[in-house]
Amino acid sequence: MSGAISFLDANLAIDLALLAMLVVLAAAIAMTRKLLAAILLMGVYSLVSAVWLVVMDAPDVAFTEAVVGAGVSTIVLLGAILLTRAEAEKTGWGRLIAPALIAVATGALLVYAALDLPSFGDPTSPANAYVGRTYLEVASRDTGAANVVTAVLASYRGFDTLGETTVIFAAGVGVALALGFGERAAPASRLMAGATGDHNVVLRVAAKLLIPIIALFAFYVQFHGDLGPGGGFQAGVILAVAVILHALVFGLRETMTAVKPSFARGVAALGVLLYSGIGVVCIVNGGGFLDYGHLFTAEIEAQIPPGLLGDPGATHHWGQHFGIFFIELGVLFTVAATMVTIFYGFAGRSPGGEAKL
Amino acid sequence: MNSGELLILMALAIPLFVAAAVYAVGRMPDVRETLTMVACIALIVIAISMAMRVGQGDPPVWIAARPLEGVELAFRLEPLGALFALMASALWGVNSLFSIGYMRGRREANQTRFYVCFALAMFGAMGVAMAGNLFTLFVFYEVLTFSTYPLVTHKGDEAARRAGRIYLAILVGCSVTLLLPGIIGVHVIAGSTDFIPGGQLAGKIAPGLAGVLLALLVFGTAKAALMPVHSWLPAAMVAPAPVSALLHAVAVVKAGVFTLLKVSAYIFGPVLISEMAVAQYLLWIAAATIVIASLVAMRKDDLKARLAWSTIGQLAYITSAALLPASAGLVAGGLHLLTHAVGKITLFMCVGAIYVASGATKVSEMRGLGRRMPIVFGCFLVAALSVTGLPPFAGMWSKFLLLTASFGSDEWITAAAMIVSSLLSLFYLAPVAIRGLLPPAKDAPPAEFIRPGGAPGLAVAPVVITALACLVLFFLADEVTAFLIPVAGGAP
Amino acid sequence: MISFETLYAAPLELIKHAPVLLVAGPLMGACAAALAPNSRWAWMISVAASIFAAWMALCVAGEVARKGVVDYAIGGFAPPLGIAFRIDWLSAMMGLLISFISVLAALYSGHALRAEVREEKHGLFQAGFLLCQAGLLGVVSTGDAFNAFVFLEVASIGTYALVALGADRDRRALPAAFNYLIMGTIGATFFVIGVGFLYAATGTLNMADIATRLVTLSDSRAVLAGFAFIVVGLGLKAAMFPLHGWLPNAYAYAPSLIAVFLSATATKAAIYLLARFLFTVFDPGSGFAHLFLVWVLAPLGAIAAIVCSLQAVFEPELRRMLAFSSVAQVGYILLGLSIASLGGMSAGLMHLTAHSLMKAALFMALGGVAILLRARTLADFAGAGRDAPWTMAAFAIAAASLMGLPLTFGFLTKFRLIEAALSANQIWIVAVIAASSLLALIYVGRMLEALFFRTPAPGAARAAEAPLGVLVPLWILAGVSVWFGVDASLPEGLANSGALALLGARP
Amino acid sequence: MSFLLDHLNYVAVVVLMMGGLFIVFSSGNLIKRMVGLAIFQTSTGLFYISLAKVSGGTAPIMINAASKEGQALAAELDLAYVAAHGLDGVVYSNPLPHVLILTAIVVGVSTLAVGLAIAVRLREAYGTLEADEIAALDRETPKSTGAGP
Repeated sequence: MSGAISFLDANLAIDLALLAMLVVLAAAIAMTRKLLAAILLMGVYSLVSAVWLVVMDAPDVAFTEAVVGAGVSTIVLLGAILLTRAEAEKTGWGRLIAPALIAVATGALLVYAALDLPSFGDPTSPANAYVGRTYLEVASRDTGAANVVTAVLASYRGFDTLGETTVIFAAGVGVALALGFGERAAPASRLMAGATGDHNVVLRVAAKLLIPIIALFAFYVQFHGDLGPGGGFQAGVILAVAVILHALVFGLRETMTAVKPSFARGVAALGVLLYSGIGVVCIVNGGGFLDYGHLFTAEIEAQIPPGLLGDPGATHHWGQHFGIFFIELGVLFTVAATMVTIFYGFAGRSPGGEAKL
Repeated sequence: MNSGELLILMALAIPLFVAAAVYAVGRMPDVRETLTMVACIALIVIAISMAMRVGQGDPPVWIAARPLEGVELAFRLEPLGALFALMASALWGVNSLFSIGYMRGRREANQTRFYVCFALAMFGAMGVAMAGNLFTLFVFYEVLTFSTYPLVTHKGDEAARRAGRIYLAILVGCSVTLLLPGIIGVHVIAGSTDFIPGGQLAGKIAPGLAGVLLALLVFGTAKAALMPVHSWLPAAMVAPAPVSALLHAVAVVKAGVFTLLKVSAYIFGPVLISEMAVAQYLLWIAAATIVIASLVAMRKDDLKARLAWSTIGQLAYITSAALLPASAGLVAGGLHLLTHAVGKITLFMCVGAIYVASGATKVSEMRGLGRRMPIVFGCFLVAALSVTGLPPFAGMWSKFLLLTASFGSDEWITAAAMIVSSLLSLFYLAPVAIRGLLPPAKDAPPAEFIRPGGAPGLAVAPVVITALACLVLFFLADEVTAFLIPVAGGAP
Repeated sequence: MISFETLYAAPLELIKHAPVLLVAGPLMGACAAALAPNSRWAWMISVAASIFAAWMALCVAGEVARKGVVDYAIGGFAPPLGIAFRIDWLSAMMGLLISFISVLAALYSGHALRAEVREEKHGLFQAGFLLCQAGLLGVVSTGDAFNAFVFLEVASIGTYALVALGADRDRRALPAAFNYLIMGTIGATFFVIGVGFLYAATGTLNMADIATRLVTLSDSRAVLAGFAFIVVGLGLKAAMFPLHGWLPNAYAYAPSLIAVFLSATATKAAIYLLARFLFTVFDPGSGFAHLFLVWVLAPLGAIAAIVCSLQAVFEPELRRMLAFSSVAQVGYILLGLSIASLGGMSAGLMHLTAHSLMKAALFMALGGVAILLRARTLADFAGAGRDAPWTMAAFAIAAASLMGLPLTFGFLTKFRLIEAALSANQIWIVAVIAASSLLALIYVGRMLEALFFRTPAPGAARAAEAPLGVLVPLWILAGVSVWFGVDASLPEGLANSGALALLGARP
Repeated sequence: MSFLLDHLNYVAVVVLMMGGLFIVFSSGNLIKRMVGLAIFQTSTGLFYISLAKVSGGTAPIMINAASKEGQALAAELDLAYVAAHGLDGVVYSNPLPHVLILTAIVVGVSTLAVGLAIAVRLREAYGTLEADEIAALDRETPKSTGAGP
């Protein structure tokens, strides 16, 4: 057990400390009746868990949790509570008993079962020894991607990711159906007025500089995905953040003329179409659905210059390379466009907007 | 498709076709009713030819469909079924004739719906009569129930709807909660529900379990109106007279007791029945029903209600016949099925005729009416005597056979109950006619007729026909019994 | 046993990839519908995609008829590394059912949307509908536990919003949709937790693979927890009593198209997945799974069949009545499964089919007339039978099937259920079914009496015959209920092979 | 002692999950319910990630696996070696749960967005986000009249 002990000194301490922080945060959220506080604490919760995820060797997840939890979720939540009562009604103690019982009972079962799991960090546990290990062995050989997570995400379990992209798209559809397409947005919705003074030159200039950089970063994250952490999803969110920032500073109307809601919806749909289209192309070229190995017919494969991705010596998997490239692109489209659509929906419905109509 | 299958198909198709056609030509009453009559005659002809083939020992058989693996929608004629089919179709004819007179005489509303449902009911009745297994029988049993619901609620007022609710609740309720499980039980134990002489279950089941199944089937068949599942029948009295005739004579209750006879003869078989203690208990319940029903009938002043209770009693006769340990009971029951039907339909059509003419419904209002409409009251007397079981009328034979059967199997209680109730029925049926024929009381002259012309001819003619039938059947009883003998087959 | 030769008209290439195209078709259709220029196009796309899916489902069934089990490794990676579809008779049957209902729902949508949803939203509405369809088809086809979760969510996320759209007619749709979302998400998350424990215990996500590795460690606590959470999670999605609280309002206030589609397919897919885990991943013969079947599933099914029928009896609003009866009918299906004999499961699956057909028809008929009179309660519908004879006749047929009257499919499935219970010597189940049939008789009787034997209050809005666009799919549904009521060999064959697949699949 | 430590991580994560679940069930405010739901889902993710941790491991990003050496290495692997040192001497954590949770997070945020969208509509229709008040308003609307406001 010496290995575990030495490990305990270093990481486990940090690990447990972070978890303790999370517990405290959760408790705080449960206690507070101020919705704004709850939302902000929620963002903090995401950030802390992101840090914890890094400690757990899951940079991709950490990255995602950060952009989603601290970014998108918070924005959407804020959009939802604009001009509502900031206080939640007090719930009497009597009302807490049943939920507490449910939670305790469920938790007890979980703990009871969890104590039966192999000890934390055990490399020989079934979870770590079987399929997961195999991925580590074969992923880079099969796909040529250094980031095994990306390889599994986009290739081995690419179908899950298609589903995931579809879910995002579905969410966009859902929000657009429920809230409309932001057609009720005001010229300069109160949403921004709150965030900035209306004609804050410094901010505008800063934004003008910032937005391209953010977009650039998004594309870096996008194309760096198969080498390091990152990928279509994170990139998509960041790109959307650029648009949202634009809206915050220059007003929703202006943004909507630049990025039309209909355009956003179309791109979202196109993303999913691109993804599944790749799958169909693989079928047409004689493979299975999403079987990137058959993305290109042999003759096309032959025409690709060996040095295309630098490192001429390396044996290449063009199919896998481009397959992953294209589907990540599809994810980018859908995620970015959907996030924008969702933002339009909420911002357009924000009472500030209505007031001006 | 051989001729036998064709016959069965026709027997089912004709009522259906009539229902559709009548619905289509509902606008033209004359066409509508001519159609019905023609169909009746056609159906009678078919029933006769089926009966003849049964008599010749080559009964029509048709396996129409196989809804589930090992479950068939099958038809197979045998003496009881042939008799029931013949009786039902014949009485349908008479009753339709009467309906024309009655409905027109009363200017009833929704006459088209009436005729459509009537035809559908016949479809159900024919299916029940020809069913080759319990499954099929159940299917058409339910068709019969639901097609008669609109007839019972014909008036459409709240009272009628309440009656309809009781009607459905009891009939369908029992059939779904008791009869269906019972049938499926038979299917599971015997592997089939086909009616076979000597009994499907014979030798496949312990008497104890068989007793449970028997109870399920007997009480599940609420149409047989064995107490305590009888209360729907008095409730259904709100319906117009032709419907009552249908319920009491042509199809509904007869389908009930018919089911019991079939179950006794072809599912359990006389041998098994005679071994079951439960059959004994049920016999006692039937005896109780006979007596109680007659006593209640005595005290009813509303004529239709009185007849209804008398029906409950008479049905219990047939139920007893089905449960008697002697297979002779089956023959007697079959005969009683016929004779009581003829007698009862006469009585109800008389009531209808009296009502159309004078609007009188209570026995106490009828004194002296007979002087104005002697024929109707005469027929009433005839039918009353036949139902009571006096010569020279058909009812006498069936009662005689029933009594001999119960004596023969030492069922003294049943026998006693039958005798008592016969006496009682003499007191609650015959006097109605006699009082009617007496000179009107000086102090209370009978109310003026609401229909000066008296009952319309179309309402009287059928009464005469069936009354004559009561007489004729007295002389044909031997042929009928002879025809029915095979039913008791497979018995020692 | 069932011959699908005719389907081999399809080009072989298509048949080979039918399993995945079955899902990809509606999915891409959804994108196309979202891009559609106007309502009419969206509708045509929706119909086309549904028909394509149904065609693919037939091809898959044909393949299963030929091979027994169809495996399709997606991305060319064999499981457990890759995700694979594994389609046996049960999956094929569910695929056929869902896609068939989808086609009819799509046909119906043309009219329903025009009446109930704002024009500019039709494209997205159809997209949501197709996404739900794709998700459900994915759930019944996939052989990968986590992939099943993803498809459950694909099917759900969109429908939450679609239910909320009922708010244009009755704002109560909004709380209903929100509640539906909370409960649905908790269910899905429980399912994920359960899958997590199974993964921790076995190290794989492929169901068949999990099954083989579970054989050795069936008594581990982790597996037990996994079992419990999967059951509760799917129970929530399947509206298994007492986890059904979200269903009645969601079905009652959603746009009629959604009520039609969800009531016929969504809970059914969850039940399918539940059965899949109960019988093919876990070992129903072994310890806790068996105990669960006998002491939890059966009693809950029985309680649902009784209690929810009672609720339906005392419910004034017609659509809520139907919703409660749905929960009760789920109880029947679970009872059938809990018998765990070939007969019982086959009966349960048959009843599942029957219930989909009848409920779809019932909601469709109500939608057809209620569109015009904004009717909800029995009183509002009084006399509709006279004003809209054709629509209501179909309603009556489906209602008869719900009551289990002879010559309808519902009667035969009830027959088989009782038969299975008797053969398994479980008399109490017979009693339960009998009792709840009696209740069904009462509440359906109330409906029919109001529709056909009552006259509308003077001055009340009168129903009018539903347009052809509604009558055609409606009568197809009613007709199938009658056809299967006279000759159920097709559904019974499917159900039998489905039950065999469940019982025979374990290593 | 060490047994407890070995599982403390799981226990803590379970506590987090149940915290989320508790918030969902206990709070009458719809926004807070959504927050609770989000916490519940996130924590479920943390549970998966805990499963994937390997003592002394690092993120599953191959050290120049694309290069010749990496390829060769990957080609001539034998499991015993890997069990001891992991791939090319480095111990990696298990990538599979990471992938699953990436998906789960996305699903979570989608749910959040739709849920909040419905909540916004609720606020517009009922003027409140408190479950009790909404229920009360519904009780007022007579059941017979179908259409809402």
